Amino acid sequence: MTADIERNSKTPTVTPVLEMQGITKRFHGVSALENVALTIYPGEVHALMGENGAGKSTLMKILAGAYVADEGEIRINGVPTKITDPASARQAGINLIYQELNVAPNLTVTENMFMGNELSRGQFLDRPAMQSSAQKVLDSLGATFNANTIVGSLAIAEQQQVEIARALKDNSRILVMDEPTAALSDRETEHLFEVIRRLRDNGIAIIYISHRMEEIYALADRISVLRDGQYIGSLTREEISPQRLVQMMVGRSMQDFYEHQRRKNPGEVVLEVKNISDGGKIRPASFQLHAGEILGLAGLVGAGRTEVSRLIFGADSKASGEVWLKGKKLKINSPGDAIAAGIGYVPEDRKDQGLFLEMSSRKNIGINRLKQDAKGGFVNWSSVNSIAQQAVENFNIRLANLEIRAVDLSGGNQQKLLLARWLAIKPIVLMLDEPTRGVDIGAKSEIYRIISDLAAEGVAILMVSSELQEIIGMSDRVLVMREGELVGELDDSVGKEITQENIMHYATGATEVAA
Amino acid sequence: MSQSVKHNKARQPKPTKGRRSINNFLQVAGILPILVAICILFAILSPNFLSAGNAVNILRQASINIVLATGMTFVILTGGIDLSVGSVLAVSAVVGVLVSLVPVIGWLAVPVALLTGLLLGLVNGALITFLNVPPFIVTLGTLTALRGAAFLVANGTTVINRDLNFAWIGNSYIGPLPWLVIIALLVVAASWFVLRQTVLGVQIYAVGGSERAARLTGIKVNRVLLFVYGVSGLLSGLAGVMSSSRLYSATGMLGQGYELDAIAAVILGGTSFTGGIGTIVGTLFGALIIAVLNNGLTLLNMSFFWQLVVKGLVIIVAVIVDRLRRGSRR
Amino acid sequence: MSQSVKHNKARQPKPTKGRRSINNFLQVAGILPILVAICILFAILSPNFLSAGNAVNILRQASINIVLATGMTFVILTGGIDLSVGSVLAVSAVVGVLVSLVPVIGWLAVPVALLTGLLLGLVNGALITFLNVPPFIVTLGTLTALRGAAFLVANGTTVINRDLNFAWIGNSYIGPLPWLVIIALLVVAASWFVLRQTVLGVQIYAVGGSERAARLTGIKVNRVLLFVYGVSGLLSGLAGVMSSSRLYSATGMLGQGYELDAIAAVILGGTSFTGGIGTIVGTLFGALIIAVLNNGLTLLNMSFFWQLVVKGLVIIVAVIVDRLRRGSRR
Amino acid sequence: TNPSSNGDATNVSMQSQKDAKLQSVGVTVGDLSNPFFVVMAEGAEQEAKKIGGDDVRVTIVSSGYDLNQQFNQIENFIASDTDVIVLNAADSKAIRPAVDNARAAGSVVVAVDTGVDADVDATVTTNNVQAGEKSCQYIADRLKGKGNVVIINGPPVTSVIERVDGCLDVLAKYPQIKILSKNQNAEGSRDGGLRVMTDLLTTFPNIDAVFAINDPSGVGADLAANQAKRDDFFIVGVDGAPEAIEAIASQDSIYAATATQDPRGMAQTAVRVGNKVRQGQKLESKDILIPVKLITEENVDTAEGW
Ligand SMILES: Nc1ncnc2c1ncn2[C@@H]1O[C@H](COP(=O)(O)OP(=O)(O)OP(=O)(O)O)[C@@H](O)[C@H]1O
Ligand SMILES: Nc1ncnc2c1ncn2[C@@H]1O[C@H](COP(=O)(O)OP(=O)(O)OP(=O)(O)O)[C@@H](O)[C@H]1O
Ligand SMILES: [Mg+2]
Ligand SMILES: [Mg+2]
Repeated sequence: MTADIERNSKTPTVTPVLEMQGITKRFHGVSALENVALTIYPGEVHALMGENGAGKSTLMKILAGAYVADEGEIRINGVPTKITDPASARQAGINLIYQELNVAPNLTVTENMFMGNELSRGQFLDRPAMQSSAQKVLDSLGATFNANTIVGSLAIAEQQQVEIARALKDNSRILVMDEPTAALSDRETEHLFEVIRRLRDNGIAIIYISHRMEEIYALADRISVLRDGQYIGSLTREEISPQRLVQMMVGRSMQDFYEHQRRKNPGEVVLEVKNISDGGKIRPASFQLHAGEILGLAGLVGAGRTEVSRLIFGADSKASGEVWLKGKKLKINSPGDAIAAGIGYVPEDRKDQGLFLEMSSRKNIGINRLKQDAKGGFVNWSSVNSIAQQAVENFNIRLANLEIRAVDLSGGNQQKLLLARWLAIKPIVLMLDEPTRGVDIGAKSEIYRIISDLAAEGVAILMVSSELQEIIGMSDRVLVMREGELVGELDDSVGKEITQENIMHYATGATEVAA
Repeated sequence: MSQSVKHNKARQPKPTKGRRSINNFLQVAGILPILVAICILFAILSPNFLSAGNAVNILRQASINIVLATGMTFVILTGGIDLSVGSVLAVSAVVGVLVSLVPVIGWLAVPVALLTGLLLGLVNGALITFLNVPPFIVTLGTLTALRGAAFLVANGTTVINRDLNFAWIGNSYIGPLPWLVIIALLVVAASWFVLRQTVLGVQIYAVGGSERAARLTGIKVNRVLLFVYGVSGLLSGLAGVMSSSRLYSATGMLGQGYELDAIAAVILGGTSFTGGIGTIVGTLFGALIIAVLNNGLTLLNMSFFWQLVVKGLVIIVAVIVDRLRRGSRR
Repeated sequence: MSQSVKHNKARQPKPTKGRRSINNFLQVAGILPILVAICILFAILSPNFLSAGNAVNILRQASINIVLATGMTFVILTGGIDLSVGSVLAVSAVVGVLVSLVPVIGWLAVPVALLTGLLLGLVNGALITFLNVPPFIVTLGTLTALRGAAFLVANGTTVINRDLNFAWIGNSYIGPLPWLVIIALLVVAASWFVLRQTVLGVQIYAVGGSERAARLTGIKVNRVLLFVYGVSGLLSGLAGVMSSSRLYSATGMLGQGYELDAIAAVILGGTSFTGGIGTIVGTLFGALIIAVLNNGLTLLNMSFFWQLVVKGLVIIVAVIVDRLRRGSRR
Repeated sequence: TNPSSNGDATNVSMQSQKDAKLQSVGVTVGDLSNPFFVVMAEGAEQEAKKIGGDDVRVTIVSSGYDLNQQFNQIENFIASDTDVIVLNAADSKAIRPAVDNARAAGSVVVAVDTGVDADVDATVTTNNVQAGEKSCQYIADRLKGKGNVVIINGPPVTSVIERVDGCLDVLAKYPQIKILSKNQNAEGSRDGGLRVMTDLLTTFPNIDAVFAINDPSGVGADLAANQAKRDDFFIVGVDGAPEAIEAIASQDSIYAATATQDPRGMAQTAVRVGNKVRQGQKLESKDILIPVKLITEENVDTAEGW
């Protein structure tokens, strides 16, 4: 394997800040990690790569004290260190930004950021000090919300920023980021990268997990790859090439990634949204969606894309506006009505709004089909089984069996579970909110193929995404939102072209500033 | 490399499958081993415990709590709670006996009592779903208010009917089994079926698992909640019928404190307060543990005060043992 | 671009801040308007209601529930529950009076009673944290077991001390205010301080807000839980002292059913069962609403049965009104 | 208010008004969900209206055997200047401080049903000890001093404890009477009696007599015997509740006797006596004992229920 730790850019005599050796972790007898090693030097950004379910998060949770390894040793600055709980990890200067959000929604941003680490004079809280230092960190991340806000009222991406800010405010020696940008759009990502680079230059070791290749190329000094719970090898920046990386991650060279072919002539109008608004932030929005079309909805975090989709779906109540499907006006008062009419919606927050974490994977996949397949109110378990089985194969979902609870799956596999659920009901219109969040490249390609196939079958698709590559690569047409308002439309065949610059122009309001 | 992958794949499913069936068994069996252990202990300590007659006794004494706890299971599975079951039982029982005393329509007693329970349950459900009041507060309120209502309807005394037309429910047998027991087991079976085999059943678990996610998959959460509180009310009404049929009478004080026994049975049975996790069979075992304790400790002729101490401790210990056995996770 | 960012910044904080401060006020004021409304109603309906004497009466009658509900607030803020407060009260009261009867160490009565409460609370907490048993089950178990223990310690009768050395607690005044009221208000003030101004306080909210997040950020969740159950036990012990000092005696029956009033006060006061949301001041108002209802309905000479009905309904209506006023969010 | 004065010529009009008119009566009983106390409350109300006219204020509350609650209620009575307090104590000894307060504040306190260990203005009781004695004497006589007896106990409150004490005192005189069980709490209710008796029937194949601390639990025990098809013993209760009298009268019941109390009469007497004290009249005796009468199969035809 190409695993020789030969550091060319930095002095080879530097002691690693972190060495993990022989790490093994089993869940109920099934091993998630088998004899894994990892070496990290101070002042490097070290990318940890691998497919969904490879064991990245598990390894990092062991490092952060959330799990305790069954076997193996952790050395910090060459000193063997026992990490038994999150507090002791913190003591050792390790901070982890978890893949899943870990915020208390009832508390303020400041309270969340200083949770477990409150500033105090004696036993008494020093609220002002916490407040100002929280605000400082938030500003450095380019966050647009106040440190006093209740976290539950923030958008997912903003909550992610809170999570990041929490880890940043500590002076960590090792900072682990488990897919920190999964919920962020490009602008927030850029802010984050600035911060990461600054930290790195200050000698802090950063372990970075992401499925977005361009981020890896932009940031990583070194890369380690896991596959099926085993350590495969490491590459230096110079050795990184897409082919090699994929080969290491997947265990075989992957054929070309799937590329969506933009459709030239759209079908008939399927969905027509007229002046929809929530009476507050969302200004009346109107647009049309054609059969077989993939309509991208772009914008910065908090632009209101999620809200618009939720309004259409009946998840929030509209103040005004109409939704027409195939020329008929719909009465949508609840998601149930929308589903009955043939509209599907994959929410952005799979953990809180999508999955039933304690339920079996089988039921999670089949739940939308229950009614449809039921015989006189009775569940048709055999149909649920076959749907679930089918989905596992189609989406290449990694699970030991269908009875496993959703909460025990890796993040990417959870996302696939959610997609599979919605595709099982064959909707006329499908709205996808961040459909590939946390999904590995292989699976992403798979999901793109599935989305394209759906469109080819005539399903009209509305895709909200913060990943510009995804919007640009997949959309036949793009709508851009800014501050609750639809501000622009991009279409290659008519009007403006779908390019990064054009999208950002609308999204940031630069056009207005210019005009 | 591809070898190691294969190896992995071949290796993984097996232990999991074994574990799965054990897991499954434990989830269903749950507290059963503890129930058995308690029974064995009593059988050793008291010669009278292990007789067919006493077994029937225990079942009969458990029957009302089984019915209440079954309704409670529905509610707790959605993450709610119903504190009002005892009061609904009292109102239904009083109404039932009163109706049975009216000459012409006396035969309507049972349907009217059941309907009373159902309606009161739906009132709970409506307050919870449409006015968004937490279940604990709503049912604490109806616990109090309906207790008063039961007294008022009974006019503060005991309503008696010596020729109760539905007395057979509380006093007749089918073979060796009292009707009360048959009814309780039928309720359990029907509920098991609803929860396991119907769409509504899965939706109940879904609502308990995540109300937001349930809403977004198009489940009419309000209807599901109305349903579970309706079921709890209906079964409380049934318990009222069972209770009064045994006593040939009803008073406003019937069923006081029954909610705690019902909740204890549900939680002993492994259903989680947060909703989404639990089984009816577990509840059945939970209710039996409580009944066996009450019966066995009385057979041992233990003083009332000591009975309280032992009962309290056994409840805690049972859950501890259950947790340790399953590997702890809250 | 930087301009638009600035624009954003200028825009956002304002509404958020405004929203928060209104929110804050409502959260603190909470149920107060409803309390005031009920008082006005009673003042109109009953001439005796609005006298200084009666006000002191209400406060005194509320004092024990205020103390219990304050402890309960700590527990519910972490997402737990303590059903055993009434039984802990009984045990502590009995122990206190018994100690006061012993010649030489009689002066130790109050400390011993408080210590008893604290210890029993810590036992609850230990079972919940270290053995991972759900709070409802643990405290349901201790509710039952400690009730038996209280009877046993009291030997089944009433323990009386006519020269109770701490009788001043229940019977003396500072100016116009009884000591009972002073103590209750001191407990509220101290608890407010702990929850608002100390590290432990925020950690309690954090544990209730998300136990997982709290654990992962390194909060010693176990210690926090031990603390809240300890506080609840200690305050139950204090309530036992208050109770027995008033009565010059104690029995095993003391405090039966008090847990429901305490929980009702906490929930009326706006504390959420899911944890992480709530205030002590809200609890104070909640306890006062209950006390005012008990007092006012009796002054109105309403029959016991109707009192139950009205009390139950007012509890529900109060919460409904509160929700509607705040804009509903569960 | 100054309740102790007899009135003199100068303020005779005002005083006589007060004397003539009983204005308020407060009644606190153990458990208003028990018909026994409901009847008692009715009796107090009837008598108060009879004495003071229709606008007399009668406040009836239930302590639920909670001492704190009863203290609260008495405080409330004091706060609203109640003339006569009819007190059915939750605890005969521990109630004393509350009684002292009430009297100091000028109310007249009359204890009913349960005697209290305090300086009340008057006490109207059926002797609970005597009720236990009479019932169990009947048992001993009918068993001819030999046999197995079960006592169905109730909540640990004074009146119940006294009944059991009275019973045990009598039975102790008969060495050949064996008490199989005496400390099972049937909560004084029908379903409690049914539950406890069902278990006791399983435990003890040979029972000759049952003493139930009140009629509801006795009737419950009767039902249990019925369901277990056991008729080898008889049941004696306390209260004289209509349901018990009916059961005694019926042929196929094993309910044999009940020691009557007269809740209505007691309460009426209490109010009447209380009013007298208020008016400053002298009582012949502060302790008024309403005798216990045993209703058996022999005299049941002439017995009146309450
Ligand atoms: N608590 C758990 N119980 C059982 N299995 C678990 C648990 N946590 C993780 N696993 C399993 O361990 C394996 C590794 O999961 P992990 O979350 O580390 O993957 P990952 O590399 O982070 O994937 P992703 O990129 O999708 O986040 C998966 O097969 C997962 O199902
Ligand atoms: N429940 C709520 N109460 C108050 N404000 C909210 C609430 N939910 C969201 N917001 C605010 O609405 C804004 C937009 O949120 P939304 O989720 O629609 O963004 P988005 O455009 O979908 O971005 P993304 O999908 O990247 O999260 C955020 O600034 C957030 O603070
Ligand atoms: Mg992961
Ligand atoms: Mg969004």
